[in-house]
Amino acid sequence: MKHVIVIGGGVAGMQCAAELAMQDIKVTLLEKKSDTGGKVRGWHKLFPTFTPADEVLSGLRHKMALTQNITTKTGCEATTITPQKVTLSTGESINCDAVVVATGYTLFDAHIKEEYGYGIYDNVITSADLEEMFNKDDVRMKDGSTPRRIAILHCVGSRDEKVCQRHCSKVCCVTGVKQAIELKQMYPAADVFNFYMDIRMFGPGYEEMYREAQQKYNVHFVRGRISEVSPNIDNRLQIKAEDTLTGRPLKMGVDMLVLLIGMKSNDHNASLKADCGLQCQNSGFMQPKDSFLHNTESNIEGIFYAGAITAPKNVAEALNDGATAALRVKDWLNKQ
Amino acid sequence: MKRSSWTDYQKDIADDHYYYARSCIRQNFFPGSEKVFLNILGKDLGRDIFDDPLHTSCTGIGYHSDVVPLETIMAVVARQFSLMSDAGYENFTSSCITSFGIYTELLATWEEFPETEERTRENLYKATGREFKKPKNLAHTSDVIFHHREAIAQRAKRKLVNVYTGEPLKVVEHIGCHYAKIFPKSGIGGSEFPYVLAGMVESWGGELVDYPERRHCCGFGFRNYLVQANRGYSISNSHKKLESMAPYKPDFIVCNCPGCSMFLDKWQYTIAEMDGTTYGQNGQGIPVLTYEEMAGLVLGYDPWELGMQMHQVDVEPLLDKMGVEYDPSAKYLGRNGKYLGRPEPTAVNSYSSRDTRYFIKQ
Amino acid sequence: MTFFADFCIPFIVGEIILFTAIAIKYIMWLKGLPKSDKKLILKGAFSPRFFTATWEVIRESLLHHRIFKVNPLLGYMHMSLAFGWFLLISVGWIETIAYLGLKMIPLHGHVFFKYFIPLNEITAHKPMFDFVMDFLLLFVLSGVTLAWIKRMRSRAMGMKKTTQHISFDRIALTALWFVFPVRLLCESVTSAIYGGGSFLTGGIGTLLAAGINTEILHAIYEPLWWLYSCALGIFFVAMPFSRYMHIFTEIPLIFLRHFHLRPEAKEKSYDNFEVEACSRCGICIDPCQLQMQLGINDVQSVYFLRDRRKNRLQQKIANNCLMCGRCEQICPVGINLNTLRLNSRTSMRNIPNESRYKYLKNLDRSSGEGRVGYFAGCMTLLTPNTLSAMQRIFDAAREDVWWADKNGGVCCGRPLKLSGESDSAQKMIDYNKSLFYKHNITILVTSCPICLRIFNEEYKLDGIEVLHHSEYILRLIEQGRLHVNYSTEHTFTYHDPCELGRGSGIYNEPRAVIEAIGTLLEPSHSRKNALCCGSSLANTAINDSQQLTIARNVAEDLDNTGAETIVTACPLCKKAIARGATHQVKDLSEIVAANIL
Amino acid sequence: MINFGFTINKPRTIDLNRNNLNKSNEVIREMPELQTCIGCGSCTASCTAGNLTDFNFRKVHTLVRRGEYQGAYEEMNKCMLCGKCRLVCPRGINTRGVVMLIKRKLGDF
Repeated sequence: MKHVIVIGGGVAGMQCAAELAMQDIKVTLLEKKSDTGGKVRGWHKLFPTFTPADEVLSGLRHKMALTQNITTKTGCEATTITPQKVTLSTGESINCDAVVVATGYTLFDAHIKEEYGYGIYDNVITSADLEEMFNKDDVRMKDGSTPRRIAILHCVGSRDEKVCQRHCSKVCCVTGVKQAIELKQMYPAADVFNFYMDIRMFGPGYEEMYREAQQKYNVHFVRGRISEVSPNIDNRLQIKAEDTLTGRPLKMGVDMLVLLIGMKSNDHNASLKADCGLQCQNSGFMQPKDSFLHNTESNIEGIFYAGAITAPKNVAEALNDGATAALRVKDWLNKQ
Repeated sequence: MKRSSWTDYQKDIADDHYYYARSCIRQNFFPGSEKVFLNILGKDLGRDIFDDPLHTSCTGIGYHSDVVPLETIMAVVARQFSLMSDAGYENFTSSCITSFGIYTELLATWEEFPETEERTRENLYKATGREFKKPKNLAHTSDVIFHHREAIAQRAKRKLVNVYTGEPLKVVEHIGCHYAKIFPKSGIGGSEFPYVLAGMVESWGGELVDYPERRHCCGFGFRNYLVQANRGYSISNSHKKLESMAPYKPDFIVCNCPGCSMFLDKWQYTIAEMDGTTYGQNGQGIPVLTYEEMAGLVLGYDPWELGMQMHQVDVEPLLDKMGVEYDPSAKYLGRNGKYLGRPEPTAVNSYSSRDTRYFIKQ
Repeated sequence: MTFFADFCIPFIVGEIILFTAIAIKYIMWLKGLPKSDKKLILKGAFSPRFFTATWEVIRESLLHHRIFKVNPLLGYMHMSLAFGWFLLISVGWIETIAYLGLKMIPLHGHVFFKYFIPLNEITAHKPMFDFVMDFLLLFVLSGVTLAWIKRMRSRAMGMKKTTQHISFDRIALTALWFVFPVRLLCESVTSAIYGGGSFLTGGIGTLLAAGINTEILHAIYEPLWWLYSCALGIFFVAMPFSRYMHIFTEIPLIFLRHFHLRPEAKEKSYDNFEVEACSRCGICIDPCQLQMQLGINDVQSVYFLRDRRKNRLQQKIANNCLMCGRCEQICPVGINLNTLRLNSRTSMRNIPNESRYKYLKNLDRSSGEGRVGYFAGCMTLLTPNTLSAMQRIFDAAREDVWWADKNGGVCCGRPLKLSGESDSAQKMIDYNKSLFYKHNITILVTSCPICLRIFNEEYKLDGIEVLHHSEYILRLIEQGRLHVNYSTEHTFTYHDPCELGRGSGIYNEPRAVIEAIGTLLEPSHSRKNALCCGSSLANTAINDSQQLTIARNVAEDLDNTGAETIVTACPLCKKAIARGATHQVKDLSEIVAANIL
Repeated sequence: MINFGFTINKPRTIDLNRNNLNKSNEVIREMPELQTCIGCGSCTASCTAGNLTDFNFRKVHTLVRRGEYQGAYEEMNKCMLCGKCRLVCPRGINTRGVVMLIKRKLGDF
């Protein structure tokens, strides 16, 4: 029986492991955290259908349990990778026939965009914090009161050369729209403003959701990036932006500011490049063999990619990637 | 607000042996401030500071008004550095924010584009026969005070506290665009949450006001002020800042930059005259202090010795609040008791008219 | 004989209120007429038009000929009520005269004749009258029965929707429903007690006398007459304030109309006659596409007129109308529904003395030179195929053309007029008119029916002949200046634009042009019955998806003809239908240009 | 008051805290589809009046939504209501209705 190591227990890794296992391949799934599920574990509902994130994860877990072929090792990181052997941070090394790297991405650290006051002002939160609040069903200001006006800022840590993040993180626009709708459902009387540079509704049902947010939920969309946040005398946050569609500066007080943080490539990717000979893109995401026919393969035969390790992806794309990588692995193993 | 971010922006500030470069605006409009700075460093703190009569303007005003070309200003700055080396100093400290910005900018330019440094050396040599060494440490004089703020606090005669209520005084600080906006790393606390003045205020017992337009320009804007037709832009900016801070009822404004001190002070008079709006307690204006004056008051200097009679907005209400004893009749007496003349009373400058008699010595 | 009993009081009170109210209304309205209208009345009253008007009153107010044409059952209902009642009154009158001779008898004396004069005496005297009166009563009662059915189940009467009424209407309607059955009862009980009566009252009377104790009959006798009087009294009081005002108002309206009085762009006193002549029959509801396709049930002309009469018209009602004219052409009273709606909008929105559109001054973006001017219209600039087709047609006919607005011109003013801003529209009119005269054109061709309509109706272009491009193209073909290729293989269907068909009466010209090129297949709704494309500029209330729903329905009708090309002659219709059609949609000019020999 | 030869410029900033948004909210409540504007500018590009003047429908209604009413009524009065914008709007906004609504809310009828 062939043995494949899948590094990263997010949705892409889980999907890949499950698919491989069903092909009678022995899989070891390595997860750095204490449990599988990756970033999706922190999400509340997934756009554009408002499917609970748990549903996707439990579906994947169920699929993984269909066979006995998967061994999940949590709490361990891979340090060096070759197609034949993966060395763990514990010093242990595991032999294998192929490796799938599905270590995903890192959320952009909003502290770096200091002008938005994350970590400085109480009611500046990130989209990930908001998901957590949704999960606890407790979206409130720090002092416990109900927000009357909420601003959602797009492209925090995306498309911003000032923080060396030139790429578009792809999912923030639609997340902003989704969260705006959820906030309006929770607080219909609140005003929700989305500050955007471009609205990129690339997926099926996304544009419809955007439109619904505008027409049905009366979410305001202002094209312009917030320049700075400062406290107001009434303890609200004053934000400044340009309403570029009218060509006028705009300011207002808000009770809560949600920063849609982007996807940053893992710092670890640099060591994959340095220590394992894998290729990186300028953005820091890993470089697949090519962008079309071999987009789940690395430049090293026997090492494969799945999910957001190669570029920002949404959950559905990461799942597709996991399945595709599994197929590619099987093909490759058959050829050996 | 969790004000921890300033710790991300720290810089080395020399502890002693400073070469001092004066500021054009400060020495003309707030001469007491520069004098008291030298006194505080030299006498109070016992540090070595050299006030070199040979140094010149950095020509920053001309540079920012597109009158002085880059190469010229590089040569002028190189000459200052050369004078510093001649005097045997390595730590350069400048009184002016714009100068500080210029020095930082040029040092960075020389770093990034070494050929410009070479050309500057050549130019300086051809023009003056001088050579120069770059300073080991560059700091603004406020950085120096910031560095010694705890030492000053130990020697403090007064605190930034309202003696009637016991409450800390509410202070608005303004660091000036050229201090940290060009290179956030060059200023303490960076440009978003600057700490250089805030640190002094907190060490000396005051309370900082964080208001929405805190980072906004004072309105000087060089050619926006220098060309009369553009002064509307200039005053509108000051107006915006004052409108934004007014609801917080600050007791005074402390400025880092001599230009800012001047404009935030004098425009208050102009705004009062133009549309009748006055700020501060009883509409008497918000006093604007330089940080040297603030330090001087804390250390117990006489306000008139600090040159505070030169302000547009009367400082007496602030002095009263701080419990500073002063002689009202000595306000407009200059050195050797010579009468300086007094301004016409206005909304923001009315104490002189309430005031009694003056000793007029010809 | 005194001809008075206590129960007459409700009737007398009602009668007085009715006649006073009507008198006050008519006097006020006539007084409010502008001088020119008063002159028309004087002129008309002494002309043969007086007699034609009288004939129409008989035909329409009594016989309801036009309703008959639309819906025979409904026509019969209206006729039986109106004509039947009229005959009851007049025959009753003759009856009294015949019985008592010519003498002054108060009105209630006529109405309650059978209370005052012992019934058996009348029957003995004039059995013929008894029969006729009973017959007429039966005739009216048949109408009442139909009215009940209509109210319960409008579909049974061939109507999908009937009018939703308001309180005064309901009161009057209920009273009216009571009048004739109660009259029947009164007369039957009278007959039961005193004998007499013909087949109906007499027959029921005999049955009652046989089945019910005489004491009981005596006991209910007076209350029944009270009930009859009350029903009439209540109806009379409610009448001037309810839809039944139309009974009287239609008569002066017919006369005034024959004297050439018409509603105009601004509201005037004459409008009252039109507004109150509406019987709220609800015939206008069914053809309305807003009702048919979108289920909007509160904006149709009947409700518009009702709200306007009650002074509670809201913009959202006034603005929610396609002004397609489908209701106007079917209205049995012939009310100028579109004009009234337009002048209502004008009253609501027009702001006179406004210094708007100053930017029009000294503007001239026209190009070319020629005696024939072509005005594309704003919308045509979004259908450039029409523009280039017209260019080819002009070239083929060797016509020198002055292009008024090829590079963007000034709107014709019709959209502003349609939204009630008629003073602003006048600014467009004045501008374009002076432009036309400045360039010395003699013929003005437009491919936009919206523009065409206002050119014809408001521009008053003396010395300039205004033609729709369908008319112009047909003329070129007929004059032999334009030769087109005919082929039976080409099949077309044609959509009548509202503003061109019902609006300007141009039905045949486009059809003639199409038939010169290929075969024309008519859709199920065409000519006067044609549907509106839904994008009408007149409606600013419905949203895009509602427009699309209407357009799809129209397109389906046209697609169903199986024609390979849907032809229309309006840029707006073209855009709208193309959204829903599976076949290609072309402007008339395009198919002509493609088939020039 | 002294004339110094210059004036204190009114800030161009749209201050949503200070602006009275009542009318703006009324407009959006009556015509929620106006919120779906994505600022493509088709309306302004096709505008008959915009071809002759500086009238910019998109900008004016956006400003109205932000509570900046000054001059909006006068601007909207440049519109000839020809309806081209409604034909080109990719979001299907009833633009003519918007013009009339804004004029009604901000004008005096």
